Amino acid sequence: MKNKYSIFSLIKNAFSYHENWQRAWRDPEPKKEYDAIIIGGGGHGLATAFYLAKKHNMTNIAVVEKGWIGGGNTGRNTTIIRSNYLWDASAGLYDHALKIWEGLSQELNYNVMFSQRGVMNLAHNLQDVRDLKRRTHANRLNGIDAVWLNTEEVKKFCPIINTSPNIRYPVLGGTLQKRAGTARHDAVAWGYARGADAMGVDIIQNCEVKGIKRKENGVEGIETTKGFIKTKKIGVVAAGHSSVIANMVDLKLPLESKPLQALVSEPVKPIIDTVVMSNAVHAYVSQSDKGELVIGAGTDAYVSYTQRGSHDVVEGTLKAILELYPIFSRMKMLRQWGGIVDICPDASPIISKTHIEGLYFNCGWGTGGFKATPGSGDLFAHTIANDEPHKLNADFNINRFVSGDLVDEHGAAAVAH
Amino acid sequence: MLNYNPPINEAKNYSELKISEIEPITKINLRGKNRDFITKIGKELSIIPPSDPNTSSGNEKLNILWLSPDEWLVYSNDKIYLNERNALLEKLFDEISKVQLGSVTDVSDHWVMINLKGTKVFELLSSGCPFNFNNFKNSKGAVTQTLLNHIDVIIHNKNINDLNIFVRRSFCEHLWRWLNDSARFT
Amino acid sequence: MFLINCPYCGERDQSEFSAGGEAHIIRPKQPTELSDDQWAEYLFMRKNIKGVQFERWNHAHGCRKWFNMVRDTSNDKIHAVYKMGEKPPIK
Amino acid sequence: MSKNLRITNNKFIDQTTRISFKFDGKTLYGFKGDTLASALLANNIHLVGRSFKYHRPRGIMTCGSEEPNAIVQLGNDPSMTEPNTRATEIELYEGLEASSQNCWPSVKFDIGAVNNFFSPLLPAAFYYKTFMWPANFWKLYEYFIRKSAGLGKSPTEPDKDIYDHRYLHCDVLVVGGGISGIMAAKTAAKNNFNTVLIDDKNILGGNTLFQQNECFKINNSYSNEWLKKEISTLNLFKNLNIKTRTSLAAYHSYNYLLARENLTDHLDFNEKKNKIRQRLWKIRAKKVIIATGAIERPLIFNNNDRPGIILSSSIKKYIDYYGVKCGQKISLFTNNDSAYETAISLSNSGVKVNSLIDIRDKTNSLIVTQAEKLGIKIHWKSTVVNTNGYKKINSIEIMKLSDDGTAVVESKTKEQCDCLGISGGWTPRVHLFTQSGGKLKFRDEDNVFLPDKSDLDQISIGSCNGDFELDDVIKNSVNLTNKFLKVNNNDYEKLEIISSKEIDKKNIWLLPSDKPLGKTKPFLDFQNDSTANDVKLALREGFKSIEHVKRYTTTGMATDQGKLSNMHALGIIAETAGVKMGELGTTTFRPPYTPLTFGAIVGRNVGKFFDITRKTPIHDWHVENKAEFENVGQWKRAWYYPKDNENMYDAVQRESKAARDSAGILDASTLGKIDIQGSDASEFLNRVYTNAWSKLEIGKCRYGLMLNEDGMVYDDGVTTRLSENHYLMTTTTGGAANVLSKLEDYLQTEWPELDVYLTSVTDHYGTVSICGPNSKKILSKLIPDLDLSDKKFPHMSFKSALIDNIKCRVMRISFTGEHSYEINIQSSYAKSVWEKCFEAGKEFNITPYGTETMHLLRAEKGFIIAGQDTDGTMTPVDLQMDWIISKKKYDFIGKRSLYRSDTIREDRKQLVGLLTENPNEILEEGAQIVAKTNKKPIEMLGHVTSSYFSPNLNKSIALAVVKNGKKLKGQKMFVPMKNKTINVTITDTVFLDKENKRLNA
Repeated sequence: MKNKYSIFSLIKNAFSYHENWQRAWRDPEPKKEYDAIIIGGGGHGLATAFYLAKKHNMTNIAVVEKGWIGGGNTGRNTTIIRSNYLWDASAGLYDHALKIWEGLSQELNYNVMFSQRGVMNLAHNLQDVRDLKRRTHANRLNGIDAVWLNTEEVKKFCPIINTSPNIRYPVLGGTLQKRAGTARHDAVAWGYARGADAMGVDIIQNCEVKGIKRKENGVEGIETTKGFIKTKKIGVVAAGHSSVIANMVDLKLPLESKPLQALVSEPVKPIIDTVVMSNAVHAYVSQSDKGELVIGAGTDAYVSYTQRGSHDVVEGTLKAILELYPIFSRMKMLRQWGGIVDICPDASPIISKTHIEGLYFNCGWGTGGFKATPGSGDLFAHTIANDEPHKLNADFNINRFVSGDLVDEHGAAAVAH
Repeated sequence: MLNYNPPINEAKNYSELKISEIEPITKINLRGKNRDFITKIGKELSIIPPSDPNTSSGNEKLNILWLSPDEWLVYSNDKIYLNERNALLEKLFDEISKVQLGSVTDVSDHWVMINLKGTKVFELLSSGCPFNFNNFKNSKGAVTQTLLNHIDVIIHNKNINDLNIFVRRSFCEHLWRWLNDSARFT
Repeated sequence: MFLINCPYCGERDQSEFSAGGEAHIIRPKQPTELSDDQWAEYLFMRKNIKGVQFERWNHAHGCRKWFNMVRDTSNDKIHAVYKMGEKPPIK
Repeated sequence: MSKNLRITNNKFIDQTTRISFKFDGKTLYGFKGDTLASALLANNIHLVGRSFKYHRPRGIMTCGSEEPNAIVQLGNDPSMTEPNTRATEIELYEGLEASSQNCWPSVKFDIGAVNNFFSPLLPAAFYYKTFMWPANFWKLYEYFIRKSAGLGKSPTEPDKDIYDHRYLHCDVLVVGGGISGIMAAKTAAKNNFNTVLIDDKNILGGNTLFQQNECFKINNSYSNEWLKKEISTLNLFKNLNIKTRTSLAAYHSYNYLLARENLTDHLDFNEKKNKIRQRLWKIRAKKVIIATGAIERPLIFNNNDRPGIILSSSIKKYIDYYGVKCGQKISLFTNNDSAYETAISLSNSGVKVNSLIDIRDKTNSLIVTQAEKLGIKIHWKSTVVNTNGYKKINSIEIMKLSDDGTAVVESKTKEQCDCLGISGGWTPRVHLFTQSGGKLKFRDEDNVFLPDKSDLDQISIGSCNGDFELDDVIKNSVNLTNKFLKVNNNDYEKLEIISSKEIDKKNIWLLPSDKPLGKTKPFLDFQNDSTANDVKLALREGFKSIEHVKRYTTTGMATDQGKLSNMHALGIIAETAGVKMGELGTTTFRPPYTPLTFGAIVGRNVGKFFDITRKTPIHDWHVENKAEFENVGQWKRAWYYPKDNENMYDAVQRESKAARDSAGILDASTLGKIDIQGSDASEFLNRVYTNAWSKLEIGKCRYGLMLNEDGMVYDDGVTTRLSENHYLMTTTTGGAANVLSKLEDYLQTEWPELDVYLTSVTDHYGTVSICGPNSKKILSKLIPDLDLSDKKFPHMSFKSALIDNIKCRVMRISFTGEHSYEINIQSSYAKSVWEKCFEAGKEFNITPYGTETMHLLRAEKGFIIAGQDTDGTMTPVDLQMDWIISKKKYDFIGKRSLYRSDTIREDRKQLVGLLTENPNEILEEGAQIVAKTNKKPIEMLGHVTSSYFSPNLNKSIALAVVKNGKKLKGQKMFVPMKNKTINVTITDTVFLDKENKRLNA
């Protein structure tokens, strides 16, 4: 049993100079065989393992991670959490996640600092207005708390936005989801890891998957840098590297892995207390509890696994930031970095069985996977445990690319006329 | 009579830098692939379209700029009166397009030509153009298509420190303002 | 920012180019003969290689020509560029 | 200024020019050439800030960009204030105002310091373990946490400064103007390379600039004198471009580098005005030589963070360069020879050096002997176990080290001092090298990471390459540079160099103490307050990877990005975990090297240059006639023309009515126009549009829909056959560039066999569209000799014409359902033609209308707008435009996708018309449509795509997409709004003139 974290445990441990804290998770060598193996120790993978153990009693399982847990996109994103998606399927999926977020710190006994500071999406042209209103109406009918704000209301909610009608693309309004917000990204991975480990899940770091051994129509195990590990069920949650794993079994996925960049400023006293996103003037920004402005930039158009992108993308993003927040011009970029995001043509994820028995993929989250972490883990665990999808992820199957029944969150965005 | 409305109609002088929009001149886009096309153009215009990338050819009347392996921009040094231009266009169209050697398109008003003159022209360009002018600078007649302050441009090195920049008309006012803003700091 | 050697114009800054995804995916000559699966394969499925990839680029702000590039997506090193219709210089 | 802290025989700063400045409201004085830090030290001010977590008093610790503590708020004008600036890098100017950060009410008395008292409760990452109860209280906890976070304050008004960009292409870029950089730059320039040398300081020379020590001589001169001569020769080279005050921020692949040049920050307010503040150089270098030097390491021991504890080499620079004594009684603590240089400098300047504490056994290198000769007391094999003094150090406690260095032995001695210089050896600045993708190797003997392999054409020379001694620096820099540039510069071959050689090396990452670790505070990351204890706690809790430890403890994540702390963190991790440092690897160094102003990254691309503005040739007329504009992509389009304080609704109602009742005029110049020529032009159109083109007669126009390969509607427009093999295609305004590029793509890659040439003529033509029952009369006034009869010039046809001798193309096409013409004329005459139309139409009350009215008019006719009524999920069938899909054509773009199992479903969302039960009720675009309102969850069947009040029908009309809509015609539906539900009926999409009578009216 893990010791419970609380203010009391902090006080107790202070007396022993914090020498007696337990390990957050073990560092086991892989067993010969598991009932299931999750490839990828990011937030989604760890959450999958956590829910497999917690809800489906599958505790003889392992998470194998090439590097260190939470080191991929989990630790590289701008931590925005929202569920104001257009289509029913997406709204269902992301709101399922949001509901779990709301109790996650308690569920994990790990403060993931889920901060419901609201997420505002701005409209800058008439088509933006139509699209965002459409989304808000759909959200309302789906029970999601999104509202439309006019320009004055936008200004009131976030006074530092430049809402002057004289800027190049004036703010014409926006939507606000108050339940949305941010969370501490590392804590999510660590909290799930600690929780899964406590239930017996082996988290094996520095263990790279080199191959998948097939057996008739199914799988027999994985070849890794720590040797062969037997299993009948493999859940792949490898984000940008999903295709690399898929190529091991000659499976082609509708994915392209592209660099997505983000940056933070130096820390300053609180200046923006919400999350503001703008698609047309491409910029989104929030301020971390440490005081840094956290700014998300865009993706490059080419495939790359280098975790680096073009400077032009960063320049373009900051240009947009200064257009909307001219007061930030003297702020300084402290750090910039990139992640590799796997993008589906319809900008929706895949949480799906494959034609290979016992092989499941959870991928294609593109630029927005962090927000779904708990929901994605829960639904993927369900899919693996029952060998069939939960109704909330049934639409996110691979076959939709054959039938044409896409969940097109891309197309739902504005196309200029 | 219809009034002619030039997009800029202005010239600005800075220290060692002059920026001006050049009066209406004829611009023709040519496209074609085979040798007959080249020969025919050579015959009609008395200039052979250059086959080397990033170069131009010309005489006292016309210039032909290489744009791509199958595309050239012809422009006149001086104003050519409409009738004359139409005649030239028609002749080229008949000799090239009609006989399926390629295409001939009037782009006189598609492009606006801005002339930059002075020792500081390349410094000015360097504030918004990723192109490496180190060699271009010294090669008379050199041509490049690139981005200037995020706007597509064709740049023709007409003479030492004497450049013609072609920009699409709808962008030209923006570019003009940017050039003049840049000139303040050059 | 890559420095890309356009096979027509020479070395130029990446900002003059646009990327066009995996190369040598030929549009089926007889789409109607294909099953939904086969058509989806053409339309959406990609190798998305980590390593040496053949891909399409367009010198969008220069000569506007499409060409192919051999690039290692694991380190962004460009190994070769070649014109459309030419055979890749590297296997 | 405390006189006794300044020495006067100093030649680097101008002690004749006194400068006044303010710190925390108090007026102080310094000299021209001072940094804020050196001026503060000269005023005996050490305490300048408070730490992030415990609010411990902190002082100036370094003299450069690695400064973790002396971080101040510069200026207090709400638009010009700058948070988190390093006092060690701010050049003093008249009137400078700076203040301490992260303290309240003042840096001397800071309430937040109570955190230090509670520090036992605040170990690394304590926040993950608490604040979870009660569950909904996190919001409150967070409120207080946020209040205490952050350092300085953001400006609250827009910046008034200007920033700029420059591109620079060179053969050789040398980064760093110290001794090796200078030699390399000279070598490159001498061999005709187009060379650029940049340095972040205001003067070249690096640390050698003020190195005046018997132990370091070149050709019998002090090394600084020799270097000065070298520097004076640099201006002989026209091909050498030297940029000082220029800091290399980022080194990207393909030798693309970003450097920030500071142009005005050192000037006083009057001189700054109207000048570029910072310029970002975007450098593309063929070859890069990195000569960025090394950073001195601190030592990690209990209470090593007090004000007055300064890096030894910085104390040396303050005395030798700025002429400032960091104290009157200085002790030095070291594990290497370089502190001895400081001791000698101090001694030579008459500053008392209490003693030198060296963790090594007695050593007798040249410089040590020199220091001993000066009578400086040395405690060999000893360590400092504690320091005292709250706002400034006042004493240190020293103990002997055990033989293995893991413990302290014998008795403790206390020594009074007002400054402690610390030196833990040197860390090569490999940041740029790793940013560029270079791989590092580890050198065990002195625990440094060095540049190893790189894919780029670059080298590192000097101390950033691990050469720390003068003779090695010179010899190796010269050799490496010659080899790298493939030249043979023998200028430096015969130099006689005297250089003290370090004999003994010893390093202890975490120095032992007489107290248990838990009772001590050995700081690693001074700004973020992370200690060695925190790192060890992280390891105990199972955080193994260096990245985990970094994130868990926040070590290295402060504004100095771990320049001082990273190596020690790695060392302690390696030691504790029992792994070799070389195997542990480092965290990734991310750009920028030092924080980079947003303004500099953006340059002049702000305000009016934020994005391109495209204008039509008729734009000025719209402005003169008070049009409101709509942004459509980068275009400015006239949106509506309010008359006498009309609002948009009224203006649009008036415009719409006028267009149908008599005549309207629209600027349609923004539509994309592509000239298509070639013998396969018709075949080409067959392949790109859904309908058939081969049989289109010359002189006729046809509407076409273009799909994506996924079968979804992509663009639409009218194409005209000008002659046998010559077409003019129009596209939507926003789609123009993408359509052309997509078509070129197909031509070049899929269909190279087609003889077709495309040329954009969008900007060549201005397009004036006149519509309404009187449009014909107006056109006939304009072009009297053109036969406008329906027979000669029917709907969907085109004519070449002359207006006042200027050639134009007139298309009789209609997007409003009215009798309508589009005149295409070369742009320079478009405004004139517009004015002529206006003139000719006056008698018919011709009314200019904008995009909003255009949208209304076409909606009355049920015409779609790609992008508004389609969203990338609509097929032509969904749009009820089955008629436009040629059944005969074998293939066209997107055809196959129309026959997939989902796209052939009959109950897809389909475009329909909607009428509200109350004809005055206007639906909101984007509103959802449902069939039942009682069942939860409510199933949404579709949404309203276009909605207007039609003045011509005198009722509200809307277009919508509805699931299975085709079959639901006549059915009642509901549009649930926030406060009400609107009853609607599904109708046909055409609301007005279903028989198209008006086209020929």
